[in-house]
Amino acid sequence: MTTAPALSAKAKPKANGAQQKLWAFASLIVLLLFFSVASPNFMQTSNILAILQATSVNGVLAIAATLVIITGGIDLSVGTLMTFTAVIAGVVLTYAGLPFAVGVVAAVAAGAGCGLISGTLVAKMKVPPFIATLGMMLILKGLSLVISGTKPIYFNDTPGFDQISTGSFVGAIIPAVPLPNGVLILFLLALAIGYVLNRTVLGRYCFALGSNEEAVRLSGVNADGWKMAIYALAGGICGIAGLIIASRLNSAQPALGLGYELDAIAAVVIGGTSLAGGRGSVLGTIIGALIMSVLLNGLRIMSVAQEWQTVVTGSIIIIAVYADMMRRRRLS
Amino acid sequence: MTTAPALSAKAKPKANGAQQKLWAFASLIVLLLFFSVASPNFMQTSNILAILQATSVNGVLAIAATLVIITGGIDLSVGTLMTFTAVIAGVVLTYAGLPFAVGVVAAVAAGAGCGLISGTLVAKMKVPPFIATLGMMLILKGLSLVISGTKPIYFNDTPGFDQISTGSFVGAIIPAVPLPNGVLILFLLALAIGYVLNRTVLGRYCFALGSNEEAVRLSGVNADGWKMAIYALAGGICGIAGLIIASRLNSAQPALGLGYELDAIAAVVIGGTSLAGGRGSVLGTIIGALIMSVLLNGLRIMSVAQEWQTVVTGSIIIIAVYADMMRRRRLS
Amino acid sequence: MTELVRMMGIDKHFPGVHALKSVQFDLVSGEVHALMGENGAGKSTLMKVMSGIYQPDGGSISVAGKTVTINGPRAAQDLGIGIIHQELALMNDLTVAQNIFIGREPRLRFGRLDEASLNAQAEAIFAAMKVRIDPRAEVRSLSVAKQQMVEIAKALSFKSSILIMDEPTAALNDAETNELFTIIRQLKSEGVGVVYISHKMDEIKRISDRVTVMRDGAYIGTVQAKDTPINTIISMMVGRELEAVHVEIPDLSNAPMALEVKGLNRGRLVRNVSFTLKQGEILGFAGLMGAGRTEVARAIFGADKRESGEILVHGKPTQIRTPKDAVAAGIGYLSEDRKHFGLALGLDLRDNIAMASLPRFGNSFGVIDDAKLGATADGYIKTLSIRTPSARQELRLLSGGNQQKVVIAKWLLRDCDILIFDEPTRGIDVGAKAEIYKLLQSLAAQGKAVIVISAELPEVLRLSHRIAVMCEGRLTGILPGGPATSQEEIMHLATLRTDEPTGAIA
Amino acid sequence: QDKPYIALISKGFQHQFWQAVKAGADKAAAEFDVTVTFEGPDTEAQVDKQMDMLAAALAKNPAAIGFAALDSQAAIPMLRKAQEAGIPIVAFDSGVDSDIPVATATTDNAAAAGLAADKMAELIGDAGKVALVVHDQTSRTGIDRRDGFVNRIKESHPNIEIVDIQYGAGDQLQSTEITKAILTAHPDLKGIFGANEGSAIGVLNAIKETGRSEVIVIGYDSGAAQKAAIMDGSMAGAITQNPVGIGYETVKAALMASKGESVPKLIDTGFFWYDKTNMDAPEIAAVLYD
Ligand SMILES: Nc1ncnc2c1ncn2[C@@H]1O[C@H](COP(=O)(O)OP(=O)(O)OP(=O)(O)O)[C@@H](O)[C@H]1O
Ligand SMILES: Nc1ncnc2c1ncn2[C@@H]1O[C@H](COP(=O)(O)OP(=O)(O)OP(=O)(O)O)[C@@H](O)[C@H]1O
Ligand SMILES: [Mg+2]
Ligand SMILES: [Mg+2]
Repeated sequence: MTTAPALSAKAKPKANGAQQKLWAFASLIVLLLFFSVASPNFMQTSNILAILQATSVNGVLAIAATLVIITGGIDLSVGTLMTFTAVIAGVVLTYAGLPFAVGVVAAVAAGAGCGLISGTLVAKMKVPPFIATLGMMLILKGLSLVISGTKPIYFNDTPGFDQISTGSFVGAIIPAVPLPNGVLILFLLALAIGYVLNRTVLGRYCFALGSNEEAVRLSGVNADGWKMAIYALAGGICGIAGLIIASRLNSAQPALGLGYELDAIAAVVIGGTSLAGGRGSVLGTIIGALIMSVLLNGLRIMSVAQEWQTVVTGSIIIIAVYADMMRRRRLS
Repeated sequence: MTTAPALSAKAKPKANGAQQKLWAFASLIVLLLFFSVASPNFMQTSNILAILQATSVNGVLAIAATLVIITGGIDLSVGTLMTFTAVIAGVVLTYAGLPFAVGVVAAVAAGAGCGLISGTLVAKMKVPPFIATLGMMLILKGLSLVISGTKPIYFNDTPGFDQISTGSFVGAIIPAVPLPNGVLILFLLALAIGYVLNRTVLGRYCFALGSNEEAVRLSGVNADGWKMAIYALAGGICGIAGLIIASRLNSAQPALGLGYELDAIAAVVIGGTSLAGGRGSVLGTIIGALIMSVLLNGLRIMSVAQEWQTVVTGSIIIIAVYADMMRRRRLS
Repeated sequence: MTELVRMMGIDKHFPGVHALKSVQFDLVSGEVHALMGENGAGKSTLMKVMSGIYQPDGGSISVAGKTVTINGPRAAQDLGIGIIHQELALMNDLTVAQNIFIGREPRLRFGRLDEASLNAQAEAIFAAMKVRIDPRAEVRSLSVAKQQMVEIAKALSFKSSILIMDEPTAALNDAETNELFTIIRQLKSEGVGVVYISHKMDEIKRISDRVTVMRDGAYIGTVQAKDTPINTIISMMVGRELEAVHVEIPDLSNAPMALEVKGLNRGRLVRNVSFTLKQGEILGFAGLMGAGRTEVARAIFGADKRESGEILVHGKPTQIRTPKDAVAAGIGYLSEDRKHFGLALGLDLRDNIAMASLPRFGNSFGVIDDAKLGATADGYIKTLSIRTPSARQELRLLSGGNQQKVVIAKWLLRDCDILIFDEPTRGIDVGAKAEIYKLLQSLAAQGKAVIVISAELPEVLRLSHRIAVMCEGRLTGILPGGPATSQEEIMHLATLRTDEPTGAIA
Repeated sequence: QDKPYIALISKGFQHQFWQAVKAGADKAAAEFDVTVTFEGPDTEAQVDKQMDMLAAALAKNPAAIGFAALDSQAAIPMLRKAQEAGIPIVAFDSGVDSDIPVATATTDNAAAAGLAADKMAELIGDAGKVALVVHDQTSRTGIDRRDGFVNRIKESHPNIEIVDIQYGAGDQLQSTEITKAILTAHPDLKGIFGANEGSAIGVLNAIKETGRSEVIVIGYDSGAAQKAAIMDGSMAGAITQNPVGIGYETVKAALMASKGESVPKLIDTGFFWYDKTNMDAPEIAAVLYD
């Protein structure tokens, strides 16, 4: 309780977070530069748009996974939940012939509902997140097949449905930038969830739960309720991913989705979010998802043999995260 | 240092662990009883042997995953590492025509080597286990294809190779119990690793690392070295799984293995091992793996439609773990 | 009296913090050398340098006259340096004996563990310490005090010639502290040099030979404990004189009732506990380790499920099933284990202070007013003198005492009518302690009802208007506060192992 | 990059069938001096991943694209883009429901599976229980082969009962376990049809492990294991397509189209029944692969 200032320099903790993202960003830039030099076909507008388009689904799923991972959980069901919501949209729009808006709402609501179930299992029934969402992953995979009758549901009777993902709202205003709507949705969602995480009570509890759930509970906070809300939000986001992929394929493909959870989680972790919970950012996740898409696209453009693509992707993922670790260790 | 005797009851931490396994065991018994009643074909010796045989690969992989998970890590590479070691065995035995024993040693050594690489990434280079093993999973998947020339390698020139898994050493002695060697290997391995975990220094550090790695480090233990040893051991075990599957299919199938990691991890968690590290048992893992095999076999025998099989499996996994949680909460 | 260690000009920087500024320290055999200083003065950091956990940015260390580089805990152990860390560093999933001998397990051939000998050796250490802990018990199941005992046992098992004790008594009560001092004297006579860190001033006089004082990362001076008055040491530490705090017992006969607890039961450790608490009152809870005070507090707060019992808040029966209900009813609980139950160490100061009151800083859409939150946090940093570079510093980077202040700030901000403080001054320096006493008193003066659970009897006596004493889960009596009650009376009730509650009900 | 470049986007990559297609494509590439790349997603469910591969291929400005659609409708917007860029598309393996592809090199999977059904009926005496182990529940090839088999049984062989259809993802081990469960559940089973190479090997493996050699096994595609099984009698026979031919014809047609030459709209590469008796016949041996 004395006066002497032990603080020789003013710490800038914000800078730390920003810097972290900057570094993941640096990996991304390095990749972009490398591929630009390696292949003249890489840096074309159409290819950049293709990369962004390829990021949209994984990016949205990764945002959902980010929320859950920050609370210290994990969500293995994002992929099949996406498929399930796409099938729900198909049932509502194509089988029941209801209006467009109903389908969109149904998909997102179905996602949020399933997320709420996972959240209840985790928060109230204390099933470990890995198991709760593994179970949900299987259940939703099965239900998607059951509901759809094990065949794709096409959206041919819903004019404009394919515009959700492939149309270009931006392109209609600025013809030079025909950004697909799917990518626009990804960016807007990232902004929104970034805002929620950093500026709202829900976001703050997200970090707090991941950091020390018991302390949150003993602070008189309805920890279970918030956790369920977060899982439900993540589920709703998977619903958006379901709409994007259904629109892109103009169909709900009931068998799709398995394996997508690993891609999403990988994007989250490459983006600097810790699987232990308590720290992470949406911006990092988006950069992580972009790193993965750029890598795959670049290797394809360079006509690297497919088996080697896998080897290189695996190596780069490790190297990118290792570089990030190194930098952080040097800082502290 | 005080007088008040807070120890009115003698703590029995061992009993707790045993009870836990007992409960997972109860789930298994319930399943067995249910299927016995549901289908007359279920409770036949041949079908029980088939279930055991179906457990052998996943069981061995789950034992490997158990080790890593107890240290607080995770191993996503078990499936493709298994494939990689099978391919190595194929190269050594079929392509190079070397003697049987060399192939066996090569597969296990390749597994241990890859495990050591993962371990080094995790322990020395501080890459999070999820990323390190995700990277290895992709790298090994690619390398398996590269090395094998994207085609299966058959073991037709190695007489007796298929006996590793399908022959019956026990049956040769007691004809009434034609236990396949693959299952025998699983049981022996479970005994051995159970012993290592509970009775040796390596096992002790395994639990200690998962419990509080920093404390282990502060105690002057070479935490990194032990961690690497544990990952290498896990890798070696994957090599055994590689031999079992290669022997069973009489070939190294380079495209196989992806997705096997989730089954293995699920078995571990159903068996009561905590993904947070620090607690777990091989016996639990074996029971977890058996629960999964029994479930799938039973549903198939009942000719449940495949999409519903998935739904039921997902639900049972959640219910089994939930029942376990309930009991533990009631105990404490 | 040979020199064991000499540290010269030790410098250590952390991002944003110059933690050690050319500090010197030395230790000779057979002495207890107390290291004193306020929270965040750099005591723990200096000791972590000595035990190889941190590498100094500058300076030299010599052990037994030879200059050494201590590049890790193993190297320190090899040099005969053992340390009891301030923050418990135990493996919760392992048993007591397994924790003590981690890294030095007795082995049979082929790396097999000799579990029997492991447990026997641990048992022997506890016997020597005169403490009853089952070597086979899982550490997770022990109270903080017992875990501290395990840490001490572990350090003793090394048979080090240099033993560093960083606040070993923070979680111990008087009786346990006495036993520890007996052990320390024994070690002293064997020629071991002990570095002793504590915020309990009376212990310094009792146990130490020399005292080194640090302030703000700098070396202030070394004095002989015998010839130096406590006040001199305190003023060296804080750079000014402290005023004494006296308990003034207000007349509360007309004060409205704040909390009534009737027939509270939970397991073996809360047995038929009933008491009342008025607005403006400070009720102290005394008792030995494991008396069940924490359990009573947790049961009232809804953190543990109670078996029976009624709780009335402001005269109204209140259903409290979860901490949320308790906080909604205006009850706040400051846990004794801040690391596990009080703080989110990965978050910054600001968010920890706001944890219980976040919605208050949000608008109707749940958007947080960060400017307001920041200003509030800065306010508490100032009033509680929390030493931190900023309100955005991650909590795990704060010294232990400063972390404790953040927990207090959290509950002050929540503004509850009834506050339960479980060991509020654990690990807090003298200066800050005085501030916290004043704070508790001013809270009571404002009409808040306060419960203080403390293992330090002087603290209970100094603060409480009434003192409740517990033994083995029962409330054995309630004594008046102030000079009217002696420590002996409290100890009598604390060891009263009959079923009849006795003692004057104040 | 003077050589014309042709990108082949297939339905898969790792399986022997696709490797054989790739081999045919590579053969054509060498013969006609063009550069060929060959890619396909990990599973036949990953429709969107195939779109990303197609997008990357388009960015490389190929002279032509060969495309085996996982979902022909879903791919149409992407194919339209290629058409607008003046890149001719040749469909292979299964068709695309659209007039965009200038040619289609394909096998009629449903008819091929129908032939397998007829052979099965013949081998088990036109009565009894049979089961199917199929690789995929939702992919085109999975559905066509399953339905082709089932429908033919229903139409022409009323005394045959299909007791179970299970799906093993083409994974040999999983297909083995599935088959063992089917064999246990139906002790009087007469025959099993394995609808792709992985499934067929799984079935064979299960028969070997259970010793139920009385069960008639019919496979699909070739590969060393199936060929060996047919030789030693554990498999009665199998349907083979002509994957090498598919790959070869696709590249050839793509090259011709890129030069503006006319190509036949449909190139039927055909399918064949092979068993012990005709395996060594030159026209059969030519379409088998290891
Ligand atoms: N790893 C670290 N990173 C950044 N700052 C640190 C770190 N460790 C300690 N500090 C800072 O260094 C200073 C000295 O801390 P130290 O733990 O040595 O204090 P202390 O004297 O032991 O205090 P207390 O009595 O509260 O335990 C404090 O300002 C603390 O915040
Ligand atoms: N989570 C737990 N699991 C098992 N036993 C526990 C747990 N927490 C506390 N105990 C036991 O309960 C007893 C009482 O602890 P409690 O903290 O309630 O006592 P206290 O009077 O507050 O004493 P202290 O001075 O140690 O805080 C201790 O002996 C401890 O071992
Ligand atoms: Mg300290
Ligand atoms: Mg207590």
